[in-house]
Amino acid sequence: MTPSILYIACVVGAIGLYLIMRPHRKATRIVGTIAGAGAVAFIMVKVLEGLAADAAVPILEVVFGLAAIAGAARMVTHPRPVFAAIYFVVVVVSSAGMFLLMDAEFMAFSLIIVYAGAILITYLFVLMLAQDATSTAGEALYDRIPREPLAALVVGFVLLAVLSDAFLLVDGGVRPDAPGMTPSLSSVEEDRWMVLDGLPIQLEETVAEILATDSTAAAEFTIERIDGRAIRFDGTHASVDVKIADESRNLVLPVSAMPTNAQLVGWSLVATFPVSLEVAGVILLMAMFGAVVLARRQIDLGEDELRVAAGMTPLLEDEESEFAGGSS
Amino acid sequence: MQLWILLLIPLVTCIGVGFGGERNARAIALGGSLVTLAWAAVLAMQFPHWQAEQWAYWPAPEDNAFPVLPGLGIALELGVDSVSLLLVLLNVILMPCCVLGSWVAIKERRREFYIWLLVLSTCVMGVFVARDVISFYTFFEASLVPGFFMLAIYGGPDRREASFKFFIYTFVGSLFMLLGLAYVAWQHAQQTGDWSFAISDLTAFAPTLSAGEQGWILLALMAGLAVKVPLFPLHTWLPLAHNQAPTAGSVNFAAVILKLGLYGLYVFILPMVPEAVVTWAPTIAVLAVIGIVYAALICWVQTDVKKLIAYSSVSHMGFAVLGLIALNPLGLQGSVFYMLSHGFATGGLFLCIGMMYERYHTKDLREVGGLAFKMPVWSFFFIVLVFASVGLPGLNGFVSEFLCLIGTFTAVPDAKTGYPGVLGPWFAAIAATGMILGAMYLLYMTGKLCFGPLREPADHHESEELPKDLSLREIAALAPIALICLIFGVMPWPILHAVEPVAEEVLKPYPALVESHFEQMDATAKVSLLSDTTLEGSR
Amino acid sequence: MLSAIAHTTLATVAMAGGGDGSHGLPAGEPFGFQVPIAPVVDEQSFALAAWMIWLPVISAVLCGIYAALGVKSRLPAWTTVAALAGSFVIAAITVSKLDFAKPVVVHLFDWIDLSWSSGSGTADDKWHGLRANFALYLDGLSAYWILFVTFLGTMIAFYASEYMEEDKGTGYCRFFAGVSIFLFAMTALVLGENLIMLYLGWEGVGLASYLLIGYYYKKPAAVAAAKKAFIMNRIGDLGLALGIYLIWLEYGSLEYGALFQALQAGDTGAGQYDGWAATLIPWCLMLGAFGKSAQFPLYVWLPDAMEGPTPVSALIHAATMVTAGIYLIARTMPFFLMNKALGGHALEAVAWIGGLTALLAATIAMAQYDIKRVMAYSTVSQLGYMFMGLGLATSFGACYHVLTHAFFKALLFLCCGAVMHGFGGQLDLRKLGGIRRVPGWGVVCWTMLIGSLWLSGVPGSAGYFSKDEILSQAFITEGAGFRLLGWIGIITAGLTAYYTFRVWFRVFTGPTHYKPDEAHGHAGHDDDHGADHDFHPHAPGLRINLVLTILSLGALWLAVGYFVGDVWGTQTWIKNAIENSSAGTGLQLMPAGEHPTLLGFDPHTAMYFISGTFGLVGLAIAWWLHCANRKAADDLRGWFNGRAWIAWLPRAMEHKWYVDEIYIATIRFPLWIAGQALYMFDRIFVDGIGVNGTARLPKIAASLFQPLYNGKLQGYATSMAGGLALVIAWIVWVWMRGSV
Amino acid sequence: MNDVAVSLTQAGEASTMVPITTGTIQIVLLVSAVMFAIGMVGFLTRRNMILMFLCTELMFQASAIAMIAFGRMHMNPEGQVFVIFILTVAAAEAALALGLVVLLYRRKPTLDAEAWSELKEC
Repeated sequence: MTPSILYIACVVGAIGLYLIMRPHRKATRIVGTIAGAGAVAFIMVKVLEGLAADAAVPILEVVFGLAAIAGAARMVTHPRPVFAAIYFVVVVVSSAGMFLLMDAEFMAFSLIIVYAGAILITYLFVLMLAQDATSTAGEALYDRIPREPLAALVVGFVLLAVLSDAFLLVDGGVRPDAPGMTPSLSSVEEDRWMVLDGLPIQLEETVAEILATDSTAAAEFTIERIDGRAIRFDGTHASVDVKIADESRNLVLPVSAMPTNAQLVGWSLVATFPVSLEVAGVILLMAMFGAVVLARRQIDLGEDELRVAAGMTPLLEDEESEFAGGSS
Repeated sequence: MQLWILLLIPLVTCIGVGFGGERNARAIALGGSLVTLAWAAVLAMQFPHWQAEQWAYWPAPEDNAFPVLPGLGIALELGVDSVSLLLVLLNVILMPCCVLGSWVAIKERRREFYIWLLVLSTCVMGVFVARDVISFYTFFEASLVPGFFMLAIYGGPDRREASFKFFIYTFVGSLFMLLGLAYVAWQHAQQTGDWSFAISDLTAFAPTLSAGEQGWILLALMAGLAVKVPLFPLHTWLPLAHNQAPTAGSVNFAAVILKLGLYGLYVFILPMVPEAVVTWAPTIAVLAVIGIVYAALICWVQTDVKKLIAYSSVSHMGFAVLGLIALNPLGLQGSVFYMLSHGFATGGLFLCIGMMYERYHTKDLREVGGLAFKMPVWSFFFIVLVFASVGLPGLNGFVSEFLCLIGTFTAVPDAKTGYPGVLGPWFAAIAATGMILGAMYLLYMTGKLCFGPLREPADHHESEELPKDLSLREIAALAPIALICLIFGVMPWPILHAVEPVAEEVLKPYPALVESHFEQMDATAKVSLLSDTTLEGSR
Repeated sequence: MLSAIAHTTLATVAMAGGGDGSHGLPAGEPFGFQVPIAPVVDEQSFALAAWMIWLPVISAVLCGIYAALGVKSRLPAWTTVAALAGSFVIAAITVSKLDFAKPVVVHLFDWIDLSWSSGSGTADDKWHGLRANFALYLDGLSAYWILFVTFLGTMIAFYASEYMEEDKGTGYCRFFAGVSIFLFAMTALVLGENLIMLYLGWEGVGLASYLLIGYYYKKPAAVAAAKKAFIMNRIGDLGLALGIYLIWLEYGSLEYGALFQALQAGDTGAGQYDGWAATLIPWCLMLGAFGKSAQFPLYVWLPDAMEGPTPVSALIHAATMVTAGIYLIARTMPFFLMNKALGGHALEAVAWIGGLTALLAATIAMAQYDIKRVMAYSTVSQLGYMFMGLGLATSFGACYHVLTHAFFKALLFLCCGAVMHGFGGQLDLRKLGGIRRVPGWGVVCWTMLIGSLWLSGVPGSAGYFSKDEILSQAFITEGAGFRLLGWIGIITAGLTAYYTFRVWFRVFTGPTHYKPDEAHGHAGHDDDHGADHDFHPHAPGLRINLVLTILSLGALWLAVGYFVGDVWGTQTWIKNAIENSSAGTGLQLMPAGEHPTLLGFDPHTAMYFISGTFGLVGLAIAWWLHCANRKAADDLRGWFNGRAWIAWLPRAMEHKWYVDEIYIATIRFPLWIAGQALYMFDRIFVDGIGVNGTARLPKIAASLFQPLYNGKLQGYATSMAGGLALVIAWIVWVWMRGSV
Repeated sequence: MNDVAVSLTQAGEASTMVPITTGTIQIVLLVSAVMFAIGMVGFLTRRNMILMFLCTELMFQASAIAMIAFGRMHMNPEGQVFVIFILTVAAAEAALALGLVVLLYRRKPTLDAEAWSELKEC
C-alpha cells in the first residue's frame, strides 16, 4: 500500500460521510454508506494483505471496528439527537469489545458502566430537558442541516489521512514485531511478579495455598525478604524463600499466581500515578461543584448586600475625613 | 538578600492591601511604601561604594544569584551600583508621595489601585537592581502591566486609547530590545561555549563583536529604549499616557518609567556596543536635539497643563540623552543627575497638577488660573518645582542641565579632557536654546495658572472634602520633593562623587575608540579639520 | 566710610592721579593687562565674609516663615533691613581688610565638584575635573560692587518698609523675601569665585526680578512683564552659558584665579574645535551681559519691568541687577582684551552697541509720558554709556558711572515711587503738576532735583564726571569710529538732560494739578483714594524722606569726592579697586605719551566743556518747553504732527520705535506658529501616520482574515483542528518521512 | 519465543504473555483514527450543542482505544491507567458542559450553537 492509495481511500470515505450527512434522500445515504464502508473495508483489507502470510486474521477486531465506525458515522449524521445518543451506545459497546480483545477487561466493563451507564444517561436527560416541545413534531432545523460540512470534512479527513499514514505506512506502520518495539517477555513477567511482591497479603495467601497442598509443611511460616524483596525471578520461574520452623525453603510460584490485569491497573494507578489520581479526584470534585454552581439560578448581589447577607455591617462612605483638614 | 527584601516589601504590602479592606487600603499602602523607603535608606547607608575609587556592584551579584535554569545559565542576580541605588531611592522616595497624592483622588477600587501602584514600584526597582538580562527584561516588561491598568481603569476620558498605546508601543519596542539582548547572549554561548545572561558577562563579551553586528544590536536596543526615554520621534505615547493617567500614574511615568529607558541606555548600550555608539552618537544626538526644540515649541502652544508637562519631559529627556552620549564623565554624570532631578521636579509638578485637578476638575489653562491668591501654598510649591524644571541654579535642574550641556559642548574630537567625543559645540548650542524655550513654556504655564486674575471653571463649587488650599497631607506629599530639589541643587557633589567611578568604568573603552573612529574618517575631512584648528591656534 | 576704607588701601598701591591712566604696567604683557596674582585662600581673616551671603538667605527664609505664620506686622521689613544692613557692615569690614592687589578666596562649601583621572588625554590637570565650589572671590571689583549693592539694598528695603505698608501680611512677607533672595543672588553673582557661581547669581537675580516684577500678580500686565523679563534674560543667559562652556573647553577651568593666570601667561585657548576659538568667548559673554543689562536688542524687558513695585525698580532695575552685565564684562575683561590683542572686535562691538543703545533709549525716553518709563529708558541709556565705557577700555569710567548712576537713578526712582505712592498710582506726567507746592513734598522735590541734575550731567555733578570719563575716552582710545561714537554720546548727553528735566519740570513746577489713576490702582491697594473728587495725596512719611535724603547726600558726596579726590581719596580708591582687579585694562591700548586731541584740547579737558554745554542746553530746552512756556511744547508737538514727512518721528519715539511690535511679529509670532504647526505635525504625522499608521498595518492585515472570526464556535474549532491537522501532517511528512 | 513456550506449557493458560500481532494493532489504530476523524467532523458539523459534546466523547473514545492498543503493545498497564484518566475528564467535562448547556438554554431557548456568536470581534 502506498500513501496515495490511502489518501484516495480517505477521500472516498470523506465523500461517503458527506453523502450520509445530506438529509434529503435515502438513496444518497445508501450510496454514502457503501462508499464509506467500502473505503474502510478496502483499507482494512490492504492492511491485512500486508501481513505475513501465516499470520492470523483478526476477525473480531475487524468486526468490532466496523461496528464502532458505523455507529460513529451514524451518530454524527443522525438528525435526531436521541438516536444519535443511542448510536453512541453502539460505539461504546463495540469499543468495549475491542478493549476485551486487547486484554483490558476491567476497562471494557468500566467503559460500559461509566459511559453507557452514567454519562450517556446524563446526556439523554439533558437532551430531553432541553429539547423544546415542538421537536416532537419533527427534528429541529439545526439538527437536520450540518454546518459547513465540507470544511469540517476536509479538516477531519486530512487529519485521518495523516494519522492513518503514520499508523500504517510510515516506516512500515506500527509494528510490534519490529525489534525493540515490545519488551522481552521475561522482563514483562518480572515486572508482574514484582507487583505481587508489593502485595504482601496476597503473597502470603498464595504461599499458604501452595503450602496447603504440601502436607509436610507446618502451617506457620514467614516469608524471607532480601533487600526488601521476597520474590526472585530467574527469567523463567518466580520463587519465594519461605522459612518454616527455622528451615528455609524455596517455593516456586505457579503462573496462576501472577497478578491479574485489573490488579496490574490498580497497582499502576496507586504506585505509579498517585498524584495524577489525586488530581483526577479533585477534578471530579470541582466538576461537581461547578455543575452545582452552574445549574443554580443566578442572582447578582452587590457588595453591601452580600455583607448584609453575611451578617456584616455594610461599607460606609465616610472615609475622606481623616487627612482632609488642617491646612493654613 | 537585602535586595530581595527590598523587592518583596511592596509585594507583601499588596497582600495587606488586598485583605485590609477598601477603607484601609491607602493607609496600608502608605505604610508599606514608608517601610520600603526605610529599608532602602538602610541599604543606602550600608552601600559601601558611595565614595569608592573603583566601580563595583554591591552585593556581588554572584553571591546573590538564584539559579533558575543552570544549564542555560539563567540565574536571577541582583546587585546595585551607585546609579541604580540612586534610582531606587528616587522611586521609593516618590512612592509615599504618590500614595498621599492619590489619597482622596481615587475613590473607587482603591485596593486595586494601590496594589497596582505597589507592584509598579516593585517592577521598576526590579529593573534597577537586576544584574542579569532575564530579570531585567522581565521587570522591564512587567512594569507595563501595572502601568496599563492604572491608566486603563483610573485614567481620564481617553484612557482606553492611552493605555493601549502605552502598552503596545512600549511593548513592541522592548521586543526588539529582547531580540538584541538574546542575540548577544546567543553569540556569547556560541563563542565561549557557556550560556550566560549576567549583564556583566554580556557587557564584557559584546564589545568583541564586529562593528556591523554592534550596529544592529544598538538599533535593536534603541528600538526598545528610545521609546521609553522617549526620543523623538518615538515620543507620542507619552503625552497621551501622562495626560490621561491618574496623578500617581503620571508621577510614576514621568519620574520612574522614563528613567528605565535612560537606565537601559546606560547599562546596556554604552558598555555593550561602544563602536556602534561612536558611529551612531551624532544621529542619536540629532534626534535628541530635535526633540528638545520640537517638544519645547509644542509645549508652548498647549492648553492642557498635563500635556504641557508631558511634552516638557520629552524636551528634558533630550538633554539627558545628549549627556549620556557625550561620552565624557561630565555628560554622563550630568545625565545620571538629570534622571534624578527630572524625576523629582516633574514628578512634583504632576502631583501639583493633580491637586489642582482634584479641586477644579479641569486641566485646561483657559479655564482655570490665577490661583496664587486662592492657593498660595500650592503656588509656592508649584513655582519652586517650575523653577527646578526651568533649571534655575541652586535647584536641582540646573546642575544636571549644565553638566549635560557642557559635556556635549566639550565632546569634541580633540578634547583635552581625555575623553574625545563625536558631538560638539553646535549640538550644545542648539540644545541650549531649549533653556530659553523651557523658560518660555514653563513661565507661560505658571503665568496662566498661578498669576493673573482668578479664573475658575463656571460650574466650579468648593469641594467639601478638600480645603481651599493644600491640606497637611498634600503638603506632606510635596514638601519632601521640593526640599530634595533644593538640596540637590545646593549639594550635588555627594551624588556626583558617587557616580564618578561608574562614569569612568563605563567610559573606559571610549577614548581609544573615538580616536580610531576619527582616524578612519574621510581623509580630506580630517585634513580640513586639522587646518582649521591650526589656523585658530596660530592666530 | 568709603573714604576711610580708601585711605587704608591707598598706601598699598601707587596710583597716578587724574584720568589719563598713565600709570605704569610692566611692558610685555601678552594681552596688555595685568591681573592680580593667584588668589590666596584665606578663611581665617575673612571668615566673616560668608555672612554677606548668608544674612540675606536667613532673612529670606525668615520672611517665608513669617508668611506661613501669617505675620501681619512690619517684622519682615525690619528683618530684611537688619540682614541687609548687616551684610553691608560685613562688606565694609571685609573690604577694609582687603588688599586689592592680593585677591582672596573664601571657601564656603563644596558645590559642583567632578573629577576624573582616566581617559586618553595627556593634558595637564586642568581639564580633569570641573570644580565650581561655593566660594567667594574678594578683589577690588567685587569689593567695590558689593559695597554699593548692599548699601543700596539696605536703603531701599528701608524705603520699601513704608512704601509697601498697604500690603502688610502675606504680600509684605513675599516682597521682602524677594528682596532678600535678590540680595543673596546679587552677592553670589558679585562675590562668586567662579563662573558657575556667577551664573547662579545671574539666574538668581533673574528669579528675584521675575518674582518682584510679578509682585502684583493679579495684574496681567505685571505677569506678562515678569515673564518677558525672565525670558529675555534667558536669551542672554544662553550666551553666558555658551561662553562658560567655551571657556571650559578652551581653558579647562572656571575659576577666576586659574583663568586669569592662564590669560596672563598668554594662553589663547586650547583651540579644540573648528571655528570655536577662544576669541569667540567675549561675544558669547557679551550676549549675556546685554540681556541682563538691557542693551539693544535685548533691552525691551526693562521698561516693562516697571510694572513691579517702585522700590524693586529702583533696586533691581536701576541700581544693581542691571549693572550685572557691566560687572560680567568688567570681570571677564581679560578675555575681551585678548580678543582685541588677537585682532577681534568684541570691544568695539560692546562700545558701539552701548553707544547706540544709549541714543536709542534716550530718544524713546523723550517721548514717554509715564515717568517710571522715562526713568527706565534713561536707565537703558545710561547702561549704554557704561558699556561704551567698557568698550572704550575704560573700566574705571564704566564702573564709576555704575556707582554714580546707582545712586542718582535709585534716588530718581524712589522719588517717582513716592509720587506714585502719594498720588494714587498716577505716573502720567500730563496729569501731574506743581507738586512742589503741595505740602509735605519738599524733600521729594529737592532730592529729585538733585537726582535729575546728576543724571543730566550738569557740570559739577557726579554724573557729569563719570560720564565725561567715558566720553573723553572715546576720543582717546583707537578703534572703529570711536570719535563718531563719542559725538553720539555727547548728543545723547544733551537728550538726557532734556528728558530728565522734562519730567522734573512737568511734575514739580507749574500750576498744581493732579488726579489719581483709576486704571492703574495697585492690586494690593485699597482703593480708598480712588475717586477723583475727594482725592487727597498723602505725603511721604519719615522713612521715605530719610532714605531720599541719605541717597541724595550720597550722590552729593560722590560728586564732591571726585572734585577733591586726592583729599578724600574716593576717586583714587575706586580707581585703585578697579584697575587692580581683572577689570583693569592697563590702558596700554592707547598710544602712550601722545594723547589725541579733541578740538585742540586734551580730551578730558575738552569734554568738561562740551558735555557740560550739551547738558545745560538740554536743560534749558526742557525748562523752556516744560516750565517757562508750556504752550511752546504743545506748539512743537503740533508742528511735528502737522507735517506728514516728520509726523512719524514723535509717534515712533512714543511707540518705542515699534521694537516690541517688531519682536512680536518677527520672533514671537513665528515661533508660536511654529509651535502650533509642530503640534499639528506631531498629531497628524508623527502620531497619526507614523504611530497609529504603523499600528494599523496589522489591523489591515487582520481584516483579510477577519471573516474567519465570525464568532461561531465551530468556525474557530475548524481552524484549530485544521491547524492540528497541519501540524501532524508536518510531523508525519517532514519529520517522520523526511519528504512531502 | 522459547520462553513463552516454556511458560505456556507450565501454566497452560495466560494468553497475556503473547505479543499483539501487527494486523490487530494496525486495524485497531485505524479504527481509532477513523473514529477520531468522524468525531471531529461531527463536532464541527453538528449544530446541536449537546451533540457537539457527545462528539467530543466520541473523540475521547477513539483516543482511549489507541491508548489501550499501545498499552497492549508495550504490555504494561499504563495505557489503561490513562484511559481511566480520560474517563475522569470525560465525566467532568460532561457534567460541566451539560451544566453550561442548561445555563445557555435558559438564556436563549435553543440548542443551536450558532445562536451564540458573542466571540465575534467586530
